[in-house]
Amino acid sequence: MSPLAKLLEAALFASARPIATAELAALDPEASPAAVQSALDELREHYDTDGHGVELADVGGGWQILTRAEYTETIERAQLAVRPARLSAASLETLAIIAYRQPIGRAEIEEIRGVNVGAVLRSLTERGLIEVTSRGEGLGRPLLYGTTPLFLEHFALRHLEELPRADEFAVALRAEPRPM
Amino acid sequence: MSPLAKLLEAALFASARPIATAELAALDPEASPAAVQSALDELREHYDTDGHGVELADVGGGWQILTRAEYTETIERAQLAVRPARLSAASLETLAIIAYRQPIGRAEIEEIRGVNVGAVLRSLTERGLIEVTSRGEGLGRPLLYGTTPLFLEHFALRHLEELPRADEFAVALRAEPRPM
Amino acid sequence: MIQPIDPHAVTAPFDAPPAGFLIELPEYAGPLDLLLALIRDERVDIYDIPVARICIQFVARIHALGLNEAAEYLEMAARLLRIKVQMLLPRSETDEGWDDPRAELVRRLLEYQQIREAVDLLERLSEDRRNRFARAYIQASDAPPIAPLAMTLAELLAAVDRVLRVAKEPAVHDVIPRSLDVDSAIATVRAVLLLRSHARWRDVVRDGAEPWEVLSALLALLELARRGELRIQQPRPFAAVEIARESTGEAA
Repeated sequence: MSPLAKLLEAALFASARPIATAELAALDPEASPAAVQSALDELREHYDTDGHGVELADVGGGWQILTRAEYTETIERAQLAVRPARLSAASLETLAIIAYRQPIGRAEIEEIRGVNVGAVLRSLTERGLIEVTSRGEGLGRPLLYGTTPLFLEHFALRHLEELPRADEFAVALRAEPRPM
Repeated sequence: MSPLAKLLEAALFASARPIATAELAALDPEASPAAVQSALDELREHYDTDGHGVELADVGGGWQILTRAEYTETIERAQLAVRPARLSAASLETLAIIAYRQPIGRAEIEEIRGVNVGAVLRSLTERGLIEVTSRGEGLGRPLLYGTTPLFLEHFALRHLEELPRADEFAVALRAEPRPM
Repeated sequence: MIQPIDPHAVTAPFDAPPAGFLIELPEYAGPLDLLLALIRDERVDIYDIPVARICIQFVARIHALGLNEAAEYLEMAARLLRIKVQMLLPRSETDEGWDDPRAELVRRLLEYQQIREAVDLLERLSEDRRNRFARAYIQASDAPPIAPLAMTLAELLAAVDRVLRVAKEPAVHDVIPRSLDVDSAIATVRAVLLLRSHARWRDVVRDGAEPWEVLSALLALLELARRGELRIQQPRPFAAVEIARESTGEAA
């Protein structure tokens, strides 16, 4: 491929968004619009005729390199099989609060986290990591949440006491006050 | 390119992170490990000899397509992508100690560095470069830190064994002409 | 702690950083790094360090850098002085059992030097990787099915730490005085009520608002209620606060 086509390939690959032709032209001030266009054509043709798994596509006003549609489904299916989902930071934090403070009601969790946790509680319940274990005293007898046996199983813990104590962990990670 | 190489290219293109060889193999359950390896070789050779703006890198126990270094300046100047911030000297030093002495506790790191490392450990943990891997024996059962797969990615290492042995450094030190 | 040096004996050229700050010097990664630099600059043998000379240089350097508050550097200065004192103690020339008081320091310096070599290597590797970009564009895909869950204990513990830090931060950090801004909050509430006749607390206070923002909004609501521009009501205890535009009381 020509040097300009190689540069365009690298730029498209590194960019998080589609790039318009004018922006691609700005990469090399010495290249004429016609040269940029022909480098793009060269890149597209190279992908098409040389048998690549990707193609150059016009995505809403800009160019991007996309994996060919015939491979996307295979890739997604295989990725799911070997690359399991991860919990979001919000879910992990809520789960952490429940693990260390159970039984605990939604209002108390929201007080600690400062945000609404309704959706997170629902998804953690659906995942089978938490469950309603009892009801609290007081107004409206709030539902109290606790972790499930599946939670323990996930971390290969026999019982909750095997979790490191929250305070020692926090102390270990927190910068100590300087001794002066 | 062979159909398997095209499929691998499509999968590698779609991912921002390295993909483990086992994951790549899962894309085509009928392909033997040798076939996957030779398809990877084919892809790498194609990028190298056919003049591409990207290359295939062997990183962190997996494979990843990266742009070639020669285009980085240009791409960054055009504001199409930004290089990540450099790690601070304190972070690098702490990482080096953990990489060579893992699993290692905070007290031992501070002994070697001669400074408090609480804040650095927290920031490295948050960046996902280190993690608590176990707990030590002895008083308070200290948390022990080790490097993560992201550490390998960050330094484009295949595995930890790729780092030279610590005593090789010591030899280098003693081999220096003594100034007196 | 031991305070072997009067920090006011020599006037520091810069203002010393306030005590209690984490000091990270761009010049040196710590006292050992500074010491190694001195040993290189002074061209002395690491196995036969002239302690008095190096100690004086060390103290001069930390004063010059305005490091008088850095406990770790002062501790190293104290250690050097102690070694010098030990070396001055009388001993017989034939004393076979004499341990060089510098031995432990030399061991630590060598170990540290080894780490510095590793740092140089990691720096090169990281620079090399930084200069190559990974794929950044994420292709849209149709609703991906639910995958099995990956979650490590380390992740859970990191979450605990985040929670504790956020929950406890106000208690351990100095309060930054920040005056309330009721006028802006009044403007926000009016803007919301201009668009709709009913609003909720969440509409006038953003998620994650700072305490001063919450207080400003609260005072703004009370003030506007007093002026008759709106009504505030809570149908049940703990229910969301409802804010309603008072049509009769349109203020200028």
